Amino acid sequence: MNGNRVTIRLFARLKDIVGTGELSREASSDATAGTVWRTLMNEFAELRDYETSISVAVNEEYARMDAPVADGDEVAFLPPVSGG
Amino acid sequence: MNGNRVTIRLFARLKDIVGTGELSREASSDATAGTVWRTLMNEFAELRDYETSISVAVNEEYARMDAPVADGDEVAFLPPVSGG
Amino acid sequence: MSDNRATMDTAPYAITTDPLNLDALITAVTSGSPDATIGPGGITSFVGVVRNENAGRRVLRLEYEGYDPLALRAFERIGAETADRWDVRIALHHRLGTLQIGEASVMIAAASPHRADAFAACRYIIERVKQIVPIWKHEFFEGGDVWIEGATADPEDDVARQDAIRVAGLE
Amino acid sequence: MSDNRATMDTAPYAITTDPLNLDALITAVTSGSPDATIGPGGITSFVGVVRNENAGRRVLRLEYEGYDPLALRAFERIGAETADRWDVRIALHHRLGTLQIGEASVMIAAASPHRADAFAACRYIIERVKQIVPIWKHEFFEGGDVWIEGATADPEDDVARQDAIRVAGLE
Repeated sequence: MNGNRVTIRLFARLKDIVGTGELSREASSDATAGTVWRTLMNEFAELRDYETSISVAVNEEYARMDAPVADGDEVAFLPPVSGG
Repeated sequence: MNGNRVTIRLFARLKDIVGTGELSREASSDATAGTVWRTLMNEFAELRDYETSISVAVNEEYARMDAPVADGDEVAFLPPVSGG
Repeated sequence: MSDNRATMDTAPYAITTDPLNLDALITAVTSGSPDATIGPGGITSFVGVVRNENAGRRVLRLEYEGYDPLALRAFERIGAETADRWDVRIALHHRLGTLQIGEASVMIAAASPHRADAFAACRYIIERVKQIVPIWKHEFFEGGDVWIEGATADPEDDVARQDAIRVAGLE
Repeated sequence: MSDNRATMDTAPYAITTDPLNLDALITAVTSGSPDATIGPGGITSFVGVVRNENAGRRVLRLEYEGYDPLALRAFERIGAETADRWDVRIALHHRLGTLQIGEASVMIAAASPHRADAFAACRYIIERVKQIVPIWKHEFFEGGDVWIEGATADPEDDVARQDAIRVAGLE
């Protein structure tokens, strides 16, 4: 099969941990935002700090971790915010 | 005796009632702010509307109605305020 | 608000017939103070503008009159009350004379390391201005005119002061 | 605050690397709306500035990063929440990039016929910005740097929203 590919966006300390703010990964056809996140945590152990605090957006909309992701989607992982 | 004279300052509707914002009146040697006010009420009956709501300042400081007034003092009568 | 004649009076307290300028107040509460170990983190402001409606009347303009020297002392008193309670620097400017709809009659700014203090102080100040500052508005509306009379101007009235503290709330 | 390069973006919501301009926000909440039967009587504003101290650290500068499209949607969400509760027009601008001590990172303005609404809305908005907008500050202090992490960015978290309503208080 041709694997689906998703674009992953990372911010703040997540970006420092992974070394880039944007990367591309394959995702299975039944992948969810959570699947993508767990794959990334396996690759970058320091991300485990965010296991309970991470938020996710799919295609620039807030989403839940069980939201499905499709080929070409942008999946953004957001650490706790500190604007203002 | 040479009567003491005080300068009376009036504001807002008090000024309209009396027809001027500043006038001069004689005051007895034992006069208080209250004496001056009652003299004025006798002269301008409409001022009685303010009998319970009037505030007074002597020489640009808030004062009580029983504050003594001396020759040359400025006695200001202040209706309820509405700044802001 | 964007009147080109706006003055730049950066005094903390001012009473003027000139148009008010919010930048001047913000400068007043943020500039200088090199000895401050913790600088401001939040600045709140309040601008009171002449509204086109009051008590069902269509307002045309307001004419503000004040007893200037006593009003400035009332400003200083409000400033002292505020400093007793919150960690803020404040500025308070009031305009007198004829004001058209939408023009600013009063401006307040409060700067603090803590935003809660800045909000509470700003709210407290406008309540106190309306309670104790000897300034009066003469309202010209469609069909007539009236002197507006609000609060009895007794700065020692602790009930009024406690009410302002309550409205400032939260702290 | 008096940066000459200040832009004049009178949009209600903005995210920009340019210096912010409070006059632009005040214009945004007061201009136009000829159909308003009751114009504004009070305008509140909040300006957040980079403080020289945080948690005992001497701060040198902040670098703000944001997820712009989602942050703008969060602004719109906050605007809708505010309009549901108070009779206000609001503006909300946030700056990104490198900010020096004393520079403004966020500005909020709220105009209402009633000052209580303007104060409550302004306070609510800054609380919500800190709760749900995907913007992060990278703090550079004497001796190191750290990403500041505050609230989990869940706009559906009703506990957080109720907390902001409580802090806005008074209503």
